[in-house]
Amino acid sequence: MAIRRGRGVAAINYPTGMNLGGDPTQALVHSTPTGNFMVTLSSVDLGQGMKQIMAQICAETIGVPTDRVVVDTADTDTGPHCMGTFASRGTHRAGNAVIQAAREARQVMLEVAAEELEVNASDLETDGQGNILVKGAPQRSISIFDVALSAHFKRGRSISGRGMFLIPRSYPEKETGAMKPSTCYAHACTVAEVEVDDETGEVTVLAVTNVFEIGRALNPKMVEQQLVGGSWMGISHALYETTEPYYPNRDHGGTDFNQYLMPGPGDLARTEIIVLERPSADGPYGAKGPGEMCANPQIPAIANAVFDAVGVRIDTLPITPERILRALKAQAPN
Amino acid sequence: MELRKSYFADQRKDDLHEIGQPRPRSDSPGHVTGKTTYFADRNFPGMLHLKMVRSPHHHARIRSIDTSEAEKHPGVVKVLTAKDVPHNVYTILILIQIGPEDETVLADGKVRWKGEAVVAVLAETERAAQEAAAKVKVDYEVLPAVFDMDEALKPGAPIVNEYHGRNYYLYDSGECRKVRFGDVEAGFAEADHVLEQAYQSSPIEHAPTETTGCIVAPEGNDRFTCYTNTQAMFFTLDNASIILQMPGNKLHFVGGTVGGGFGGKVDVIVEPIAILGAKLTGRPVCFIYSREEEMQISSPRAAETVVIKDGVMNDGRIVARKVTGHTDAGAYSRHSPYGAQKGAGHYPGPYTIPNVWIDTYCVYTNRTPSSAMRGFGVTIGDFALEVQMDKLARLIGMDPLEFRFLNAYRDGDMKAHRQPTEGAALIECMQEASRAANWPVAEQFMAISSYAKGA
Amino acid sequence: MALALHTFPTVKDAGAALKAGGTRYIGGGTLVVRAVNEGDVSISGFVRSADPALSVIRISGGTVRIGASVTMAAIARHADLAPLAHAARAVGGPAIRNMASVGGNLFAPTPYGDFTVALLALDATVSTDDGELPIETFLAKRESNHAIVTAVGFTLPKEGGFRFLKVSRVKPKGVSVLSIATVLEQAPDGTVSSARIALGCMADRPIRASAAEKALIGRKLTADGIAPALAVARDGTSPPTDPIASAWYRNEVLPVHLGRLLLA
Amino acid sequence: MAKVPVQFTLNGAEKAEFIDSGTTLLHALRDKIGDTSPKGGCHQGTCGACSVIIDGELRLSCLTLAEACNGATIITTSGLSERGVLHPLQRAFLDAFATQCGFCTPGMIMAAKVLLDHTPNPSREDVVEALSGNICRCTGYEPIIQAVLTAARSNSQNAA
Repeated sequence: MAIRRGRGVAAINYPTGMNLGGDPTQALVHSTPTGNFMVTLSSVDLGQGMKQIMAQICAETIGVPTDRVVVDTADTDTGPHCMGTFASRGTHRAGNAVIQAAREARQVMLEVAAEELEVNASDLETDGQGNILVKGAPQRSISIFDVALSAHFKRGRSISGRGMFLIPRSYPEKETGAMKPSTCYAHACTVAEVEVDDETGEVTVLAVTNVFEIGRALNPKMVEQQLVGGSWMGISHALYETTEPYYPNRDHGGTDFNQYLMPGPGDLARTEIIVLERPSADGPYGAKGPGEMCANPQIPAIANAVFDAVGVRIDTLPITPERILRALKAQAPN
Repeated sequence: MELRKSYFADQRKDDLHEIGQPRPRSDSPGHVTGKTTYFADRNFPGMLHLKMVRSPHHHARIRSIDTSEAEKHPGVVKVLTAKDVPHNVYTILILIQIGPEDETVLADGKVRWKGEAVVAVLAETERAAQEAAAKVKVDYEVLPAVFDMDEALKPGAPIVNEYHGRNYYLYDSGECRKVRFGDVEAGFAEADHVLEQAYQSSPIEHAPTETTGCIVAPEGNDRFTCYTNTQAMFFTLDNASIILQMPGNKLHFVGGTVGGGFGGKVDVIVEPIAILGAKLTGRPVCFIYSREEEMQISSPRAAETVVIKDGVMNDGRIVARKVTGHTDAGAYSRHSPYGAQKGAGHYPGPYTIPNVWIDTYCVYTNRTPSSAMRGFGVTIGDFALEVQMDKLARLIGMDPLEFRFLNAYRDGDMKAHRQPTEGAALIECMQEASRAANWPVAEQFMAISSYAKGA
Repeated sequence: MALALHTFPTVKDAGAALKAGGTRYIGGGTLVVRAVNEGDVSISGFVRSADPALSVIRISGGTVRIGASVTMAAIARHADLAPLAHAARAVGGPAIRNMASVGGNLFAPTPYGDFTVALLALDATVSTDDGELPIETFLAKRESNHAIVTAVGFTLPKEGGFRFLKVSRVKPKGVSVLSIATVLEQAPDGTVSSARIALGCMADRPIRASAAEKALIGRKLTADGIAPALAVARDGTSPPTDPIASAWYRNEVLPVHLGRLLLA
Repeated sequence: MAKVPVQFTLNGAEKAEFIDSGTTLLHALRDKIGDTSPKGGCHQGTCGACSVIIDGELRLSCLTLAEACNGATIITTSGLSERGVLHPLQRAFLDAFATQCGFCTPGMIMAAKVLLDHTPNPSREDVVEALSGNICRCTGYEPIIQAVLTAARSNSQNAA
C-alpha cells in the first residue's frame, strides 16, 4: 500500500452577471418619517446574504449606519423588477440599482437639510452616524431623524429615489462570435494538495490554498462564508458529485443524500482563503460577483494534483476512486 | 480569510463607513432561532397537495391516459392532464427571445425523459394524492431512446424533441455558437507541439437542503398569491402568465429566504401547475418536490464534453487553441442553449492567444433536462482548460504555474470574442498563490502585473 | 387507505395483526416510515409491540441476547458490548442510531445493514416469534419472513477477536462501499485456528467469505500468511453496482481492505 | 380517517392534539402545532434538517410517528432561547457566521445541543461525528464546526 502525495494548480476567471447582459434590476429607496430607510426590491435572497449586502450598500450611499436600513424584497406586488438571483449578478446588478436609488434619495435628504440649515445642499456631507454636517463647519449639523421629520411634516418632500441598472444586451456576431459577454470578471488561483491511495484510488484533499480576486469585499465575513462554502463545493464536484454515476448510462442515479455523494464534515480539507480587491469599473463600490467562480478552480487543481501524485490523468468528472484505480491498472506494466 | 490590501491599492478607496465592514447578517438571528419563514412554513386551511404522475420510460408515445379510477379515489379533488393547461408548450427563455417553445407542462402524446410530468393529482392529503397517482393508468408505446451525445448527433438517431426537429439547438450562427479569431490552422502549423485532449463530465445536482416548491393561495378576487422559492420572481411570474394565459396582474409572487438555490430554482416548473390547480379548485395548493424528485427530476448541471486542441511553442507561448464543446441539454432546452453559448464567450480562458476557434453545441438526449447551476457554462470548461494547461506545461517541461504567467491575459489584450481585456487580476492571484502555497516561480513573474504592458 | 399505527402489548398479538394486508412491523421507523414518506402506498398499517423484552440487552457468561428493538446507540454505549461499538456506530448518523434497531438492520437492503455484517461474523442466532434460526439461514430467506424478529443472540468473541471495517466515500457518515467483519481465533503461536469473515455490499445481502475463511486456517496474520485468503476473497461474491460504487470496484478493493483489516 | 390523540411536552409547554394516525412528528409539529423550526429537507432520514430532541436523544422527526411520542419531552430549536436571550449555541452560530441559507441551521443546532449536553468539552472529532447526520450545502461545514467548538468553550467558561 502506498499513499502518494501530489499538488496541482489552476487559475480561472469568471464573468459577473448574465452572459451578454440584457438583465435589468430595479430598486426603490425611501425614508420613513424618522429617518430610517427602506430598500424595495424583488430580488431573492438564496442564503448568500443579499438583503444584508443591499442594506450596507444603501447605508453607505445615504450616509447612515446599516442598521437604519430595512430591505423589503421578493414580493412582486411591492418590489420593482429584478431579473433574478443567478449568474453572480445579485450584488452587482441590484447593488448598482440600490446605489442609484439611494443617491437620488440622498440628494432630496440633503436639499431638505440645506433648507433647515440655510446653506447650499452641495455644502453638506454625512458623517455616517446619522447626521448631516456643513463641510468645514461640523458644529452646524442636523440629524437625519430631524431631516426626515421635516421632509414629511413640514416641507412636503419625499426622500426617495429610483434605481435601475441594465447592461445593454450584446448579440454575438454570427460568423466571428464578436460579442461582449460581461463587463467585469472575478479571478482565482487555487493550489490543491492531495493524497492518493494507489491500491484503492481513494483521494484525500489535504489542503487547498485559494486566492480570489473579487473586486471588493463589501462585507468580508460574508465573502468568507461564500468562498469557504464554494471551495467545499468545488472539491465536492471534483471528487464526488453526479446524478448519473455511469453517464451516459442512465441507471443508478442517487435519490437521497446517502447516495448523492458530497464530502462530509470528516472530509474537510485545510482551506486557506486570500482575497484581493481590484475594484471593477462598473461594480457597486467596485464589487464583482464571487458566488460562482469560487467553486471552480478547485476542480482542475485537484485533477492536476492527482496526476502529480500517481501519474494518471482523469479527464472525466467526477474523479472517483474507480476511475483512478482503472487508470492505475491500465498503466501498470502487467 | 485574509484580505491582501497591498494589491491594487492605487485603484481602491478604503475610507468607507459601511462597505468593507463585517456587519452581522440581519437574517441570522431568524435562522438560529428557527423563526425565518421559508415558503413551506405556511399552512392554509383546506390546502390541497399536488403529486405528479411521471413517465417510467425514457422515450415513449402515450396511447391513452385513464384517470377515472384516480378521480374516484377518496380525497381527490382534481386530476389535471395536458388539455387542462392553457398554453401547454412553452420554453422559459422565450422571455429573452430564445425559442422555440419545446417543452410541455404536462406530457401531450409523448414523453421524452424518464420522470417527465404526465398527470397532476390534487387531493386533500399527500397520502390520498399518492394513492390516487398510483391509480392513473397511462398506456405507453416505448420508443428507442438516445443517451449519448455522439449517438444523438449521428444520422438516423431517434429524434428527441420534434419542436427542434434535430438533436441539437439551432443558433442564428448555425449548429453551434462560433468564435473565430486569427487563423487557428496557421497557429497549429507554426506550433512546436500540438496537443488535442477530450474532457467529460456527468450531470451534477444543486442538492439544496430545501427542495423546490410553492404554495398557491387564491386571494378571492381572481388573484393568486404564489409563495415560492424561485430564484427569480418576475421571470417565474411572467412565464406562469404565458403558460396559464393569465394576465400578470392576476399573479402575486412572494419569495423570502430560500433554502439554497445554486441555480436549481430558476426553472419554472412547480408554480404554473400549482396556480392552475388553485384556479380550477378554488383551494390553496401545495406542490413541493420530494427529495427524490429534487435529485432526479429537477434539472441538473449539464453533462459536457470538451475537446481542446492547442498549439504551443517550446518557449511556453500558446499560439493556437481550438475548443469544441457539447452540452447535454437532456430532452428540453430550458437554459441550456444559453449556457452552451456562455461557454463560447468564456473560452479560451483567461489567456491571451492569437489564434482561436470555438464551437459550442447544445445537444438533446432522452434524459432529465439540464439547466443552470453555479458556474453555468463555465465550470466544466474551466476543468478542461486548466487540466489542459497542466498537460501543456508538462509537455514542454515548464513549471505549470510559470506556464500560466507566461500566457495570462492583461489589461488591453484582445480577447477572442474581440473585447479588450479590462480589470484583469489573474497574474496577481497567481503571485499570491505562489507565496501562500509555497510554490516558487521565477522572479520575473513575480514582478509583472495585470496592468497594460508598458502602462 | 389512510395510515394507522397499531400497538400491541405482546409480540404474539402484533404477529397476528401483521397477517392483515398492507401492514408492516415498525421498529425504529428508519426503513418503514421512510418508505411511506416516499409514496409506498402498499403500506397502510404500522404494527408494533410494546413488549419491554424487545428493548433489553442481556449478557450472561459471554452469551449476549439483544432485543430486536434495541437501538444502535444503545449497543454502542453498552460497556459490555464495547468490542461491537465500532460496528454499531457505523450505522447512520447520531439521530439514526438513536432510532435504528438491531431487528430492522437485519432487513436493511444493501448497501445498508452494516451491523448485520457484524452479526453474521458473530454467527448470531435470530429469534422470532416463530422460533430461532441461524443468521445465515435467516438472511437467505428474509424477504419471505413473516415472523417478528424478537432478538439476536451470539457469543461474545474473545478480546481482540472481533474486527470490523466499513469503507465509505463520505466521512464520518457514509453509505458502505463495502464492510467487513471478522471473528478470528488464534493459537498461542499466532496461527489462525478458526475464522469467520462476513462481507457487506458484496452481494444483495451480507455473505460469508467461506473460501477466504478456509484459506486462513493454520496461517499467521502476516502479509505472506494472509495472501492465499486474499486471493480467494472474491469467491462467491456478486456485489451490486449502485450510486456509491460499481461491482467492479467493490471486487477490486475487497482484497485490499480485507488485507488491511487482517494486518491491522 | 381515524384521529388519535397525542400529548407531549414541547419546549416546556404541554401540547395535546388530535392527529391522523400515522402522522409523522415533523408534520404534527409543523402543520398542527405550528412549530416550523424543524425543516423537511428529505423525509427520508438523510438530511437531518428535521432533527429534534426527544427525551434527551437526537431524533429525526420525519421518521418518528407522532403517536409514538405520547408523554415525551420534546425540544426544538425554536424553544432554545429564553426570554429573548439566545442559547450559547445560537449566539455562537451568529458570531461564527455559520448560517447562510439557514435551512439546515435548526437541525444542526439540535445535533450540537445533544452533543454538548453529554460532552461539554468535545474534541473536533466529537463535533464532526455529532454533525455527521446533518447536511449543509452552503457553508462547507467548517464555520458550523467552529461555532459548536466556540459554544462549548463559552459554556465551560461560564461554568468555571
